[in-house]
Formats: sequence, C-alpha cells, structure tokens
Amino acid sequence: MLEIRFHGRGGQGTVVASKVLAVAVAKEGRYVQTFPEYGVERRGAPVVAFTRIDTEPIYIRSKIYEPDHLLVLDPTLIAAIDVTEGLKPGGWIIINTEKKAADFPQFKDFKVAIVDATSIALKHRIGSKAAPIVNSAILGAFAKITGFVGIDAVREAVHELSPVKKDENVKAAQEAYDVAKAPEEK
Amino acid sequence: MSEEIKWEKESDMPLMAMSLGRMTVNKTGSWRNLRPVIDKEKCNKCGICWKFCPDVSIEIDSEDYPVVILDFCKGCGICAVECPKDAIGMVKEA
Amino acid sequence: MRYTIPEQEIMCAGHKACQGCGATLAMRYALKALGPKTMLTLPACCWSVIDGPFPYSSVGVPLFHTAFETAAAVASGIRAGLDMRGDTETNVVAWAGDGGTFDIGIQALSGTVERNDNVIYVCYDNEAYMNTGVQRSSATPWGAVTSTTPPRHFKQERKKDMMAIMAAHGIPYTASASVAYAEDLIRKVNKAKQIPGSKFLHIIAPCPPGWRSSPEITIQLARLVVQTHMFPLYEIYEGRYYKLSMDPKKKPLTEYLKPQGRFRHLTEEQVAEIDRQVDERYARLKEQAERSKPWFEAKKEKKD
Amino acid sequence: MQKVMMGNHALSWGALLSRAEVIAAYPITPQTEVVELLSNMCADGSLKAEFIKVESEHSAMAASMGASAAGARTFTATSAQGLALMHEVLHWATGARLPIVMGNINRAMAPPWTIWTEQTDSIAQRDTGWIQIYTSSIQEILDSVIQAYKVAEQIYIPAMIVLDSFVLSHTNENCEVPDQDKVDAYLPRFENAYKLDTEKPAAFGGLTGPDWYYELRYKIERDIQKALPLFEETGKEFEEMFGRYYGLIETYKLDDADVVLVTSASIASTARPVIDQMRSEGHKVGLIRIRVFRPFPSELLRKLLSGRKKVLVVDRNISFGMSGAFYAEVKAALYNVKGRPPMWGYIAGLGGRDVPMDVIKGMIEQTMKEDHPTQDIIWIGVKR
Repeated sequence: MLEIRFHGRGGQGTVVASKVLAVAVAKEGRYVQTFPEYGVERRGAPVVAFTRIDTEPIYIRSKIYEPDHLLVLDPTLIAAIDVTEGLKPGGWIIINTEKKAADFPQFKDFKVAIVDATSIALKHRIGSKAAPIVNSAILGAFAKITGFVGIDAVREAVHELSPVKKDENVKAAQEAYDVAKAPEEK
Repeated sequence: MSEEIKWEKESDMPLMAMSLGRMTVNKTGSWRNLRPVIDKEKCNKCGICWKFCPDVSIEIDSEDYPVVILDFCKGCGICAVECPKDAIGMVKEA
Repeated sequence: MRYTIPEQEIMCAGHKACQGCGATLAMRYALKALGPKTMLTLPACCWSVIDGPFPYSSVGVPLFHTAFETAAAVASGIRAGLDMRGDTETNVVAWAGDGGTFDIGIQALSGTVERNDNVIYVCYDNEAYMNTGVQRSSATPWGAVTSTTPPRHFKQERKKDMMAIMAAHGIPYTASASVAYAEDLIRKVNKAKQIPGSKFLHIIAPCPPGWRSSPEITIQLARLVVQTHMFPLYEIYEGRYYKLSMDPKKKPLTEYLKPQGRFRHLTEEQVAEIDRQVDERYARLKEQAERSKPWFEAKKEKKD
Repeated sequence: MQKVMMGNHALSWGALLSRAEVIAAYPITPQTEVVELLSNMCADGSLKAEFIKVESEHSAMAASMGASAAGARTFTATSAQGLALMHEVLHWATGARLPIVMGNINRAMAPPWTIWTEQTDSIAQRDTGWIQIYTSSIQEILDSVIQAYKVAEQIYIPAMIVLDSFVLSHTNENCEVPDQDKVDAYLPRFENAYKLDTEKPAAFGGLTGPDWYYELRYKIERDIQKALPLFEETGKEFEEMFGRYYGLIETYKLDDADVVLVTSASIASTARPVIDQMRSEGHKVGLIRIRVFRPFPSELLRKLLSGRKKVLVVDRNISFGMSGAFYAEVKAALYNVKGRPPMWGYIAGLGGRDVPMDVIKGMIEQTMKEDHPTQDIIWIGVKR
C-alpha cells in the first residue's frame, strides 16, 4: 500500500488534488482512499490531505502518520511547518517551486523533485495571479517522477474533476509531466 | 351512522392508530341538561339555528322546519339565543 | 329554506367538543368550503381531542395527527408528496390552535410560508392553551385571566399580532374570520382554495370553559369581538394590501368583556387601557386599508 | 459505473437510485454535501423529487412524515445536534409507521462544539423504533440506502443509515454505482397501503387509551423484529443482482477464533488488517462487525459468541452512567446463554480521536492478557 500526503493552503486545491489522484488511480483499476485532514480550516490556512493506494481493497480507516511520499503545493509551507513529519526515509517530496532540488538540503534523507507548477498554472490561466491553482500541474509532475500513476489517467481525472477550464488543466498536467525530471540518483 | 368497532385481539386492529369509523357512534345527547324545543308556530324557517349548531345536531325536514337530533344535541343553547323569532326554548331534561 | 352556507356536512356529529365550542364551528364551516378533497394535519390542540379517539374520527377527510410544533411542516410534506404523485388538486390544510401557531409552531409556520408552499394554514384562536386547561398563550389578550395568569397577575402583554407576522412574509393571502360570520368565513376559505401559495386564516373561536362564558353566547361573543373592534375582520393580499371585510360602528367594549369571567376582575381604568389598545390598532388598520384602495381598484378594473 | 466518491455523496446517490420523491433536509456539518448534491440532482432534473428546504431538522423530519404519509418515498439526512432536535418526531415517524429513510452522520454531541465522529448521537435514538444500520465503507453506504427502503417499506418502519463523520462522510473511495434499471427491479415503486386518501378518509394517530395503545406497541416490536430475516433475504437478493452481500453482521476470520472482537462502523474496518496481523503472529482472533444495531441481532450473536474464550466489544459511544452501548447490548444478548464468554468493554475514539491499528491491537492484547474483566468501562487512550 502507498500512503501519500498533500500539503497546501486552503483555497489552492489541495483536497481536490488528492481527489484527482484518487480518481486517476481508480481509473487504472486500483483501490484508493482519500480524505482531508478533517477540520474547519479556512482559506489560506495550511491544509493536509491524504491518499492511500493499493491493489487490494483498503480497510484501514485511521489517519496516515507515516506517509510514503509527499506533495507540497505551496513552498512557503516548508519554512512554516515540518512537512516531513513521519515521512518514511527515501520517500519522494514533490515540491511546487521555482527553486532547484538542490536548494532543499534539509531533505537529505528523502528524494526531492521540483516542478514550477505555479508558472505552468499561470501560463494556462488557471486560478489568479494571487491564487494560482496548481493541483493539475503538480499531479502531472507526480505521475512522471514517481510512475505510480499514468499520465493518461491523470489527464482523464483532471478533465473530469475540473469544474472550469478543463482543457487548460489537462494541458497544465501534461506540460508538468513533460518538463518534470527526477533528479539523478545519488 | 357508524357502528361501534369491537376488537378482541391485536390482529383485529389496523397496523397503526388509523380510524375506521365515524364519531357518530358517540351519542353526545347524554351530555345535555337543557333540551331545545322548537315552536313551529313562531319558526320562520330561516335556518340560522342549523347554521350555528356546533354539534351538527339540527336537520331540516321536508317542510323546511328545523329538527333537533336529540341523539347528539349537547344542549349548548346557541340555537335558542340566535333564533331571530324566539322560536326555540330550552327546557330542563327530566 | 334559504341556505346561506353550503348544505353539505363533512364533519359529523358525535365529536368530543365542549358545549358551545367555537373551534368546532370553525371546522364545520371550513370543511363545507374545502370539500371532501382535503387533507388535514392537526398538531396538539383541542381538535386532537374533539375529532375523537382511535378508531373513530369526525372530520370526514384524511387527517394526520402530528406533534405540537409541526403542523405547517407536515402540511408542506403532504403537499410535496401529493404533488409528486400527481395530485395537485387536493387542499392541504394545517389546522392548529393558537398555541401551535403563535407559540410552539411559529418556526415551522414561518418556514412553510417563507417558502410559499401551497397550503392553507388555519389557526383557530381560542386565546389560550385550552386543551391543557386554560394556560396563557401569546394569543391571550391583555388583561385576561388564565390558569397561569391569575386575577392578581392577569396577562400583562398584548396579543401577538399574528396577522402582521404572516403579512410580513409577503404571502399571497392572509385573512381573519369569526365563527359568528359564517358566510364571510366560508368566502375566505373559498378564496384561499383558489390562490396558489401559502394562505393563512386566523379564526376567532370562543371557548366557553376558557373564557368563562355561557355556552349559549358563543356566537354573540364571536360577533361582539368584531363589533367592538377587538378582532377586526380583514384580508391582506400579497402581504401589503389590506381590506376590511366589515367596518362596524364600534360597540362599547364592556358589552364584550362583561359576559366573560376571564375579564371580570378588570377595573374601569384597565378596561380603558384595552379600549385604547383596540382603537390604536383599529385606526392603523383603517389607515392600511385606505392606503390599499388604489390597488384594489386597479385590480377590479383589470378584471372588468 | 465506477466512481470515486465521498460517503456523503454515496447517500445522495443512494437516494437518487432509490428514486426518492420527496427530500426534506436541513444542512449541518458534516452532512452538508448530502443535501448539496441532492439539491443539484433535483435542479438538473436527474432526480425527479421535490426538495423541501426546511428551516430546521425538526421540520425536516415533520415534512418527511407528511410526504411519506401522502405516499411518497422520502429521504432526509442529518447529524448530531440535528438528530437530537428530531428526537420527538423520530418517535412519531415510527408510531405513524412511515418508512422514511435517513442518513445520519455520526458526530459527537456538543458542548463543547465539535464536528468529529462519535456514535452517541444515534445511540441516543436507539429507542425510537428506527432501524439502525452502521456502515463501514462508501460502497456500503450507497447500497444500504437502497436496501433500507426495501426493508423499511415492507414492514412500515423507518430506517437510519449511520456513518462516521469525516472518516466515512468525507472520505473518497472506489464505489460502484449500480445501474438504475437493476435498482428499479430490486426496489419497486413504493405503494403506501396506509396513505392519506380522500377516497378512504381516515384519521391517523388519534387519541388511544390503555386498552389498545399497548397492542400498537406490540405491533411495532413484532414488525421491527421482522427486519432481522428481511436483512438477510434482501441482502441475498442484493448479492444476486449486484454481487455484494449485506446482512445483519459481518464476520472475519471467526470460525476458529478464541478471542472475538465485536465492534462497528469504521473501527470494524480498520480492525480487519489488525486481525490479519495477529493471525500471522499465531493468535486465534476473529472479528464481528455489527451492522444492524436496531433491531439487535441477539440470536445471531448468541450463536456466534457462545463458547468463545473471550469477547471484547469496542464502543465509539458512551451511555453515561453505564458503559458503551454495543457492549451493554452484546452482554445482555448473551446473559441467558450457557457457556457465555467473559466480555470486556472498551471505549475508544470518542469525539473523533483516531483509532489506528495499534490501538485496536492493544485492546485485543489486553483482553488476551487478563483472565476476567474487572470493570464495565475500559477507557483507551485517556490522558490521565
């Protein structure tokens, strides 16, 4: 079973990102379970969402304390909270950032991959300049870097779940997929 | 007129408290201590007594005269008070 | 004989109302106008007893007994259920006392009329919780004695203006009626039947045990309450346009108050206080009716 | 059709597929998505229903009663405070024999304000005569709405589908949406034989004295008991058509189990991998998930639990002054049985406190260690 945690801020599409990933995985015939950190968080506040993926039905219904991998939708969270709490050593941290993977030496126990999902989102006019919605792009990168889900399934899921600008979101996912690169194994 | 409904066991009765008959089984005439008596001489057949009877206990006969249904009349006396011709008197029940 | 109201009796004899019950006449008249294609819902009130015990009933139409505060909501549900099954014709009527309307049921009532659900809500108002033995309600008039407002501490608050509250919801039709004016009452029920949306009827219904009056003067009291301007008969269209159903020359208030034990303790000054309240309200009503005249005239012209 | 959906939407889809005709509901966290999706379904015409947007939960149930009495299939949903507000009319719906189906999202009761899961809200309504189905997956929620109508409408008893706040209500997972044609075949149109009918005017619920009220209560109890075999029958029929079975309880690795964990809802789901883990460590442990809590499957539990070495019951609810409700009732069901096992009662996860696998394992291990239970409530994880 794979356990993935999403970090973002309220309003960025964090919970939606976890749902899109779940839908994409389900389209590939696997079992998924996805849920937000239950609470009453408001816009702007840090938000966490979780996804479990398995080839067997998933029965465990407790929270995820030790995720295998992370997606960080908002790089400013890295300074604000310990995003790696409980993260299993060697797990992927996929960060939406303009920086390079090497700029995150604090994550030396993990595998860091970066994607500038904000620029891709803005290029495709998804969300506003002040609040770009980056979930489609970061999932494209996730598909490429981890290979846990195919880009076709991600494209389909993005198309299905985007309430507006469906095509732009699909393009953003594809572009992120195309540009994303896993760093060389150390 | 409704018949009194009698059951012996639960299977005789409906699934819930659902009425099966009308309240005309309940002869409210026994509540009465004053009985309206209509003086046909004075009656002008206006129907006001019928109109104001809360107990649906005045009928109009074939000659258009009101008739008190003593099985149900509770003896409130509204008819006597409202009669424009003073044609209804209330007399003590024996 | 000349019948001034429909002949057909839908409500039957044998019901459990007290002698001289005004609420019973209200039902008898309303059903004459509503006809057999009517469904009633009845919260806790005198009528929950009057209709008769299981397995009997006196109303002659389907009746759903329900919890005290739910008459309006149940009526909304019945309407929706019937509509979904293709019956948009049957009249759905919530029939509640003043407790179930002015007090405990006002929330659900406000909900139903705010949604403008297509139901008729009838409040038969006997001005206290009569079913439980005459405790005050917010419909009890100023000065009245009830079992919870004893003579030395009679009701110190004015009767809630339920008509105004209903009008404030902007519903298409609101009307007051009295059991002494059967023809007027029946006309109003007929009108309510024809108008889609929420209709509210407020019927004054004397209660001999509660008002401490003789049963034979029920109609007299129901007439005097109108003639003294204590309970004016009027209609409100669309929540804004007022029309007095009659504008009788005001009779002295004491003619209405005197025969009722619930007002017997009142001093002259206190009667004068009620008089002042009555005049104030009646003047306001007349003003509202005057202001509404052009609307009614325009409506009439349109019809012609 | 395969979908990924949240528990709340599974309720809405269940109502849609059951062709609910009237919905009367009031929003409350964590139930809001149920009514939002149903509103949209009504608005876009996919669900041909009248949605009464009432002003309170009390009116939601009252309006549901009216609609059901008028003969329409009726659905509503609520949670916690809303369910408590309905309490009076829950009794009414049962007494009036109206087969309304309702979703209730288990949320802990205030004060203090809280929105996280606990079963005390629905447990507090266990005496209202409603069928109660405690679900443990999104698929089960959807399927249970359909099955609940099938059972309720045969016996004129209302039914409540219960799901954990957030843990089920807001969790998205794979869900097969059954074909409408097949659901129609499984669940025919509702014909209320006791509906309000101007052709056959009757009064419902009139004053009833001690001479016959007693018999009316007897009938309710007799009929809710009929739900026990009906769940098994309708569950089998459901399985034949849709490939998924739902009965009164669900067992897991029970056959040779010496120690049996009895619990419900999402905890029972997380308990499955715990059982697997402990089996792999050589412990003969098994699981019973109580799905239908009202009517209580006493007979079945007697059959399955008598002769076991130890039983532990885990409750995510508390009947103050007594113990967890499932514990009390399982114990009561077994009292007259020879060879009844000793029974441990644990309280866990109140107010949404997470109940992960290691906590469940801990309770089983504690039970295995002790010879006999010494108290009615064993609190798990209280900071003291």
